[in-house]
Amino acid sequence: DEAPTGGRLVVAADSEPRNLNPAIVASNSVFYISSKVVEPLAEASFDGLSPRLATSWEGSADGSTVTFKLREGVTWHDGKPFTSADVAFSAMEVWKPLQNIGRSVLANLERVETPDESTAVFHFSKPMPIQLMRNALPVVTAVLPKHVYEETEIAENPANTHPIGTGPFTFEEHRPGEYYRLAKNESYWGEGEPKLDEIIFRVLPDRAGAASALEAGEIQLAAFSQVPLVELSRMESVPGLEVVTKGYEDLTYQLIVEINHRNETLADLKVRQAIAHAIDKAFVVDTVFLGYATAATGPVPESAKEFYNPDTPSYDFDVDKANALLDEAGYPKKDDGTRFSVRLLPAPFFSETRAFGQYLRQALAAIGIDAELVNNDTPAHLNAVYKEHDFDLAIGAAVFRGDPAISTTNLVKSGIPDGVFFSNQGGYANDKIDALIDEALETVDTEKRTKLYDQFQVLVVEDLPLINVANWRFTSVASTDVVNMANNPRWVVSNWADTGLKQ
Amino acid sequence: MSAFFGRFLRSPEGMIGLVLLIAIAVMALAAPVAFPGDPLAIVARPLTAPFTDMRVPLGTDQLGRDVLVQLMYGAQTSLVVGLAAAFVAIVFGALVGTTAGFFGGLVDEALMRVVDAFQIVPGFLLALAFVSVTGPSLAVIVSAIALGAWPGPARLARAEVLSIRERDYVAAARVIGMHPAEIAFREILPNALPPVLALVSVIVASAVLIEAALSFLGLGDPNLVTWGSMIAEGRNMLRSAPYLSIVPGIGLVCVVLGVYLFGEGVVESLAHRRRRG
Amino acid sequence: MSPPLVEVSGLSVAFRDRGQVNHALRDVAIALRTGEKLAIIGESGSGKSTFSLALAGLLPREAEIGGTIAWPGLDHAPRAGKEIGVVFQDPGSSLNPVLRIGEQVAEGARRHLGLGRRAARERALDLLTRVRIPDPDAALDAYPHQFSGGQRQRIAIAAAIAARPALLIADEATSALDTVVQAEIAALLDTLVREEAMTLLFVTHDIALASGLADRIAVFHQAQLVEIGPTSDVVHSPREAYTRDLLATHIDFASPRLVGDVAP
Amino acid sequence: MTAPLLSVRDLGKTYRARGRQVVGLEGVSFDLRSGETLGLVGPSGSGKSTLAKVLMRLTEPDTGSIALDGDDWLALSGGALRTRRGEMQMVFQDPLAAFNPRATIGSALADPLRIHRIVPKAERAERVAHLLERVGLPADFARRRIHQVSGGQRQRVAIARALATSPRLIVLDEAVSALDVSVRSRILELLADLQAREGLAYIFVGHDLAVVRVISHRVAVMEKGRIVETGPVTQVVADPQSETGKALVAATPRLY
Amino acid sequence: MSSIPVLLIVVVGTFLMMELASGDAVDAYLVSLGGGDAGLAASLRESYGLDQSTLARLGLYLASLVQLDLGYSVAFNRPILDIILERLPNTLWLMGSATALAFTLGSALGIVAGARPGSVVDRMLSAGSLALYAVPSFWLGLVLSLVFAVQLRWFPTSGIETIASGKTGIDRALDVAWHLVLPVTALGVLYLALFLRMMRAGMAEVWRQDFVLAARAKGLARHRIVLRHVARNALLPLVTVLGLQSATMLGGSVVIESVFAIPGFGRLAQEAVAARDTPLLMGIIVVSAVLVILVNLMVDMAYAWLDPRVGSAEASS
Ligand SMILES: Nc1ncnc2c1ncn2[C@@H]1O[C@H](COP(=O)(O)OP(=O)(O)OP(=O)(O)O)[C@@H](O)[C@H]1O
Ligand SMILES: Nc1ncnc2c1ncn2[C@@H]1O[C@H](COP(=O)(O)OP(=O)(O)OP(=O)(O)O)[C@@H](O)[C@H]1O
Ligand SMILES: [Mg+2]
Ligand SMILES: [Mg+2]
Ligand code: NI
Repeated sequence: DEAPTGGRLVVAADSEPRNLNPAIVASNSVFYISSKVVEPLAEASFDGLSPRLATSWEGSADGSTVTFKLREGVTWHDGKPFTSADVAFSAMEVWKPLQNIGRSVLANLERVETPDESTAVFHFSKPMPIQLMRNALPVVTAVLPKHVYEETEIAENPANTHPIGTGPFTFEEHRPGEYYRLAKNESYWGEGEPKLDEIIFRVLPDRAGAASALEAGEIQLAAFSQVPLVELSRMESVPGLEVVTKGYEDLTYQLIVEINHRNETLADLKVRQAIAHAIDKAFVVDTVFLGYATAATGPVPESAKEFYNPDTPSYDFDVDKANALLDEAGYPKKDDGTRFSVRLLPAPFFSETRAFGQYLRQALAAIGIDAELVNNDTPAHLNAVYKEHDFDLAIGAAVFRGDPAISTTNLVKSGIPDGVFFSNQGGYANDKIDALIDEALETVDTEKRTKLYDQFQVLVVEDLPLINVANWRFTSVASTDVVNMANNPRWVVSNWADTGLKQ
Repeated sequence: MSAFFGRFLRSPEGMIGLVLLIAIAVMALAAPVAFPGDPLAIVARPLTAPFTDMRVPLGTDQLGRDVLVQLMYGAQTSLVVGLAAAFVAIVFGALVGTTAGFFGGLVDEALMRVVDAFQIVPGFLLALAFVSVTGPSLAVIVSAIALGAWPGPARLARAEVLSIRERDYVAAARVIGMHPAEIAFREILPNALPPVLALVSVIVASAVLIEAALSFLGLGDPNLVTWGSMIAEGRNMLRSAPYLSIVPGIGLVCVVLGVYLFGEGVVESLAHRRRRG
Repeated sequence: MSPPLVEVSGLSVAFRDRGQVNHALRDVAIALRTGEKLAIIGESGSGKSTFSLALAGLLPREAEIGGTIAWPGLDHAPRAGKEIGVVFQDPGSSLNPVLRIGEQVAEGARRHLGLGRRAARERALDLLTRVRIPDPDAALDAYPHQFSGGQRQRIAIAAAIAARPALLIADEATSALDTVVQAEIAALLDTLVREEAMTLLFVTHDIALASGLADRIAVFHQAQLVEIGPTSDVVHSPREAYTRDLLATHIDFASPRLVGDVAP
Repeated sequence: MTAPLLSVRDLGKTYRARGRQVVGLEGVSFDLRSGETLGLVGPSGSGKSTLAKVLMRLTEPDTGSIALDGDDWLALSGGALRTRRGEMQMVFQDPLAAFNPRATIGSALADPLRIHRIVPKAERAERVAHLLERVGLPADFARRRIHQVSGGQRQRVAIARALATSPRLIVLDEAVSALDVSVRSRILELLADLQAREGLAYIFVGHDLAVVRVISHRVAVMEKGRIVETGPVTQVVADPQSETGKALVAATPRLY
Repeated sequence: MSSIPVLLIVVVGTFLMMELASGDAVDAYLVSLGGGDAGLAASLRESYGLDQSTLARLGLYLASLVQLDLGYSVAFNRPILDIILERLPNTLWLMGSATALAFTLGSALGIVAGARPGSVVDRMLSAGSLALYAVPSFWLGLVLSLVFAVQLRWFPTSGIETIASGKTGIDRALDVAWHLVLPVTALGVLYLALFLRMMRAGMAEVWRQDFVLAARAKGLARHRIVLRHVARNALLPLVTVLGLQSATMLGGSVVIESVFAIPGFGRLAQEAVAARDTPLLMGIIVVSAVLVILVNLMVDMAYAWLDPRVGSAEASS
């Protein structure tokens, strides 16, 4: 639809990343703000990818190169023209060496050739599956202006906190603790875009604050479930506000139970199976997520249609079976009704992970496992789980980033050095799974590659290196005045060029 | 002694405080009897409003946990934390204060600088940082609160010791050749402590509030029910389910009020005795 | 003969403390003649202060008062400060520590004589000079702690007589001072009373001090007035056994010594 | 002539408070014989209490020497001092303040007996009763606390405590100043009586020269930390030599 | 000046406490990146000097502190002094207004209550103040915001001023004031009650003193006795407490800032702890300690001005 032009959109932001450079920090909280300023080569759409700075991409049959055709007539916010040199620079100097995700996805990137100003050819030392490349585009490829970053200490460049891009909005100011202000880019390449004059990201770190501010009309949008789920049904009925669940299709979060396999008890598959049987996923979906989630069947969420394999073993909610499994495994109930104790560390990132921690403690109690909750703040949690391995069970939130190779496989793969967050730090090692993962990483043929991941899913669910409990997506609460909301699967972290505001 | 009780029983503040405290203590003690099992158990439909389902008279929270049960167990946490923190703060503070007062000189100087240091750093900030870095558990929270509360008793104990040291009866003890240690423990300490003990109520009350504030900021012990964390969780649903934060809030007010009133009654009844000689 | 300034009859004062009644005064009758100096003596707790406070109308609210206090010498009921000035025992605490001397001396005058700022200051200066405070000009802006005990008592006296009261009550005004200073203050009171034609009620436990100052002496014992009469009568031919006891236990330079002239 | 019991030479003491210096004592010297009473008079702040405290080793002098029975009293310290403290005792002005409010009179009187091992534990109660009897109090006072008895009785208890160690010298700092006249004369009689029977020496501090005259053999007049005049008390009263002495004599009220 | 050793104790103590923490600034930073590999962590640690020993880092910190350099924040990627100076005014406004409100209103009501001890007014004020004294400030903040901001919409729900309003001068001042009403009330009420109770108790104490009897004996008007003699003296302990409470109040503002999303000092402290930004937290604690010292200095001056006995050369005999 065509949106009206003009207006200031005020949205809630719950964090203030210290580095707003999406080429270095590929995370949703950074994208949320900087995706309007710095554009990637392509963005996700409901039917595949929609071109942004690249107009097309083509992989060679052997997977050794990927060729990008770039958009012409694009200028940076400082007026300089955008060329293939910028892409080459971004890829070689930023994405590959510096970016948290690019470091692994583009590990085999050797060089980028720029035969002309609008062509960039990526050369890989090992075959690069085009499927992976495509899936990585929205996340990995925010392009930086070479002339700004060249010959500087990239990580310390002032443009990291005051980004300069080609996007529909220019970055104007950041008042720490208060707001970010973006203004319309008058010379944006998109015709008739952007619609809005201004976007203000108002810092509201507390979830309760966003709901009040929405109701008081102080802001028009709260994304990323900043309005607590329990408030949604009421917000729905507030005139002028609506609850929007669309626009997060490619931003699925996975609720997982991470398991420390160094613990002999938990290393026993029967015990893990018992735990899986003890969890009432339907209850979790209904109560912890109030229905805004789906029960997980395996390491790949249902929403990832390209990869999802529904035919995995299932662990129905069955307390008797769980108890039987534990008896079988040789952990009979003691006089006090417990079998053994574990330390349970829920990640502090989301209220849902904590709430699930409370639930899991109880679910485990029902089968005689005495779980002691340990609440840490974020650094302490990460340190305990991923560095010190000082946990038995942990509750984590993993992001599915469009392709299992991007981050999902890290959760089960062996040989990852200590201290890498959101990776397998439970000491799990399974040669079969490792081999599958390695093979898929270099399988260029899309169909074959997808098959490999089908197998991967079955193996993971069978052996339970971790337990996938639920997949959830965020919700937005917005003023009904916001036009063209949620029109792509990564809407909140897209460029909002066509978003408008009814006056 | 009995005169003291007589006066206390006639002091309206003291009696209201006592009744409040007894009510809350009964609540806390009855919790495990009335509701054995896990207070955080999920027992009913989430967000049942109060007085709608008589099995959960005060309703349930977003996970379907009984608010009444949480309220009762939360009273335990509040009282335990309040009393324990006050105990630690007063014992430690009195120890440091009397040491400084007795020894004087360099020891006094050094200890008082430490007391100063703790007094100029906002206690809550200190507690917040301490709990964050060491991880919230009951012991940590109690120590964190005590960490901010001990300088008060320390200062008072020192001042009392210094003032009593100058009293004639201490001079009289020296004159009869009493050993300094005996002077310290028999003549000075027993007379220096009562004013310090009068701080108990203030410290208990503020410890209860600090614990609640820490829990409110997400720094409570997750294995325990605390009123602060109930309020914090309820805060997210302030409009849909205001009772979730209002009920524990009232609990807090009652405990703190009870402690203050009780303390006031005691102090007043004691003060009378001192005035009348 | 002029009518008495004040006529107290049947005065009883009791304090009730949770059921227990404590009689501070029982049925006291005293008439004060205009211009006379009456001393009240008695031991601690005999009711001397209670009597003074009753006269000045300063008894606490919880005091139960019986009897009458009539003021035939005045055409209206007296007010504390205006017709009655009071000096208290402890010079250390009867002055407000945080207010300047000038203000404290003048405030009674400002209220009762309707003086303005300047006039009140003049009056204070005059008063301080009369009670012989050294450098009275500087003293106006000084604070109580900057003076010795004797000087503070002089200042308190200045403040008490600021509104030219008809009656000055000095409740143990000299007891907290050493003998030398005590003698000076007693002399000062004597002079002032004579100059201003005031009536003086002088409360003390020292019968010798009373005898040197007063025209008449009243003896209080256990809340009762046991004897009242001209000084020489009370001192030389006491009627009551209690008064005789008082005189017998009194010590002065004429008292027999308890030890020999030299140590054994 | 027997050697003096107490010999004080050239005592000096300066207080330093908040940067200011206040003279407490300056060049104070005197002798005191057994069984003798030295009266100490002077205006407020003249150093009487300071002298008393220095003698009792409650505060240390800056200069000078004190000899008790010929021994260097200031050289004693620690246990040695505590042991010999029994020989010199003190009675304070305010008896209420001079007793631990928590202790019973009995235990306060038993303390010196215990500390100086004067009688075996079993006989202590009896000895306490005897002490009370010597100051004219009934034995059952031992059970009371100090605030439960009257002012004059309190001072008697204080004297009893001072007597417990059978001292040779008692320093009385304004010991009768706060008492009612009738009570005061009885306490003075008690003191004189004890002296006559047991040969005690007193240093009697007071601001009322008339009272000092009654109980003392000799008197020292103090002013600004110095002794400005000493002599037999009758002589000083009759014919004071110093300005302070004259002022004191003149200011002492007489019965007219 | 004894504040230097005190500050040293504060600095070293805080530093050592932060050493107890699990995880460091780089860990915290990596989370904000959404993860990263071990090599990245190591290189970041090296560049921030976090690979050195505790003692070495403490030494370096103290050395820079002596040059009034508070260091560089890993979490914010900015000089710490800048960050602090940016946040400090908000907290000062919050605390300052709350203190001013609590002190003036509290002592005024305390005078009203203490003017006639035991009267109906006194009993009502005492009971009311006690109730307020028992209310947790964060809870009060929630209730106030629910009623007055969300329901009635009289005041904004959060923030220190209308965002990006472009207001300047008096308009901006009014805007800030309007935003501060609820947080200041929430923070100040407790202290208001405290000051009220102290004032009342102090007056009850002063009423018993001789000089009040002397003032009554002078026949002064009641209001003069109450204000000039009784209240004036009862004010003194309040002033002392004002200094002592400044630290407590600074701590209390942490929670209030969290309730009302005010970007102040307290919130910064929370962020610093969460980010394991030791130098930043130290900066905050040092600055708040200095602040408290300054407040106490001012309070001492005020006290000396109110109480002539303090610091005067001539003392009583
Ligand atoms: N406000 C009061 N409440 C209760 N009892 C009181 C009060 N004021 C005085 N009394 C009692 O009244 C009696 C007489 O006291 P008052 O002060 O008149 O004695 P006094 O002769 O002045 O004694 P002193 O020489 O000690 O000043 C005493 O028993 C005293 O305890
Ligand atoms: N602890 C102290 N610190 C500082 N100065 C002191 C101290 N004790 C006494 N002084 C000062 O030493 C001087 C002598 O005091 P002292 O108490 O010995 O006098 P006094 O003769 O006993 O007086 P009074 O008759 O009032 O009891 C006074 O000026 C007093 O202010
Ligand atoms: Mg009296
Ligand atoms: Mg003295
Ligand atoms: Ni009693």
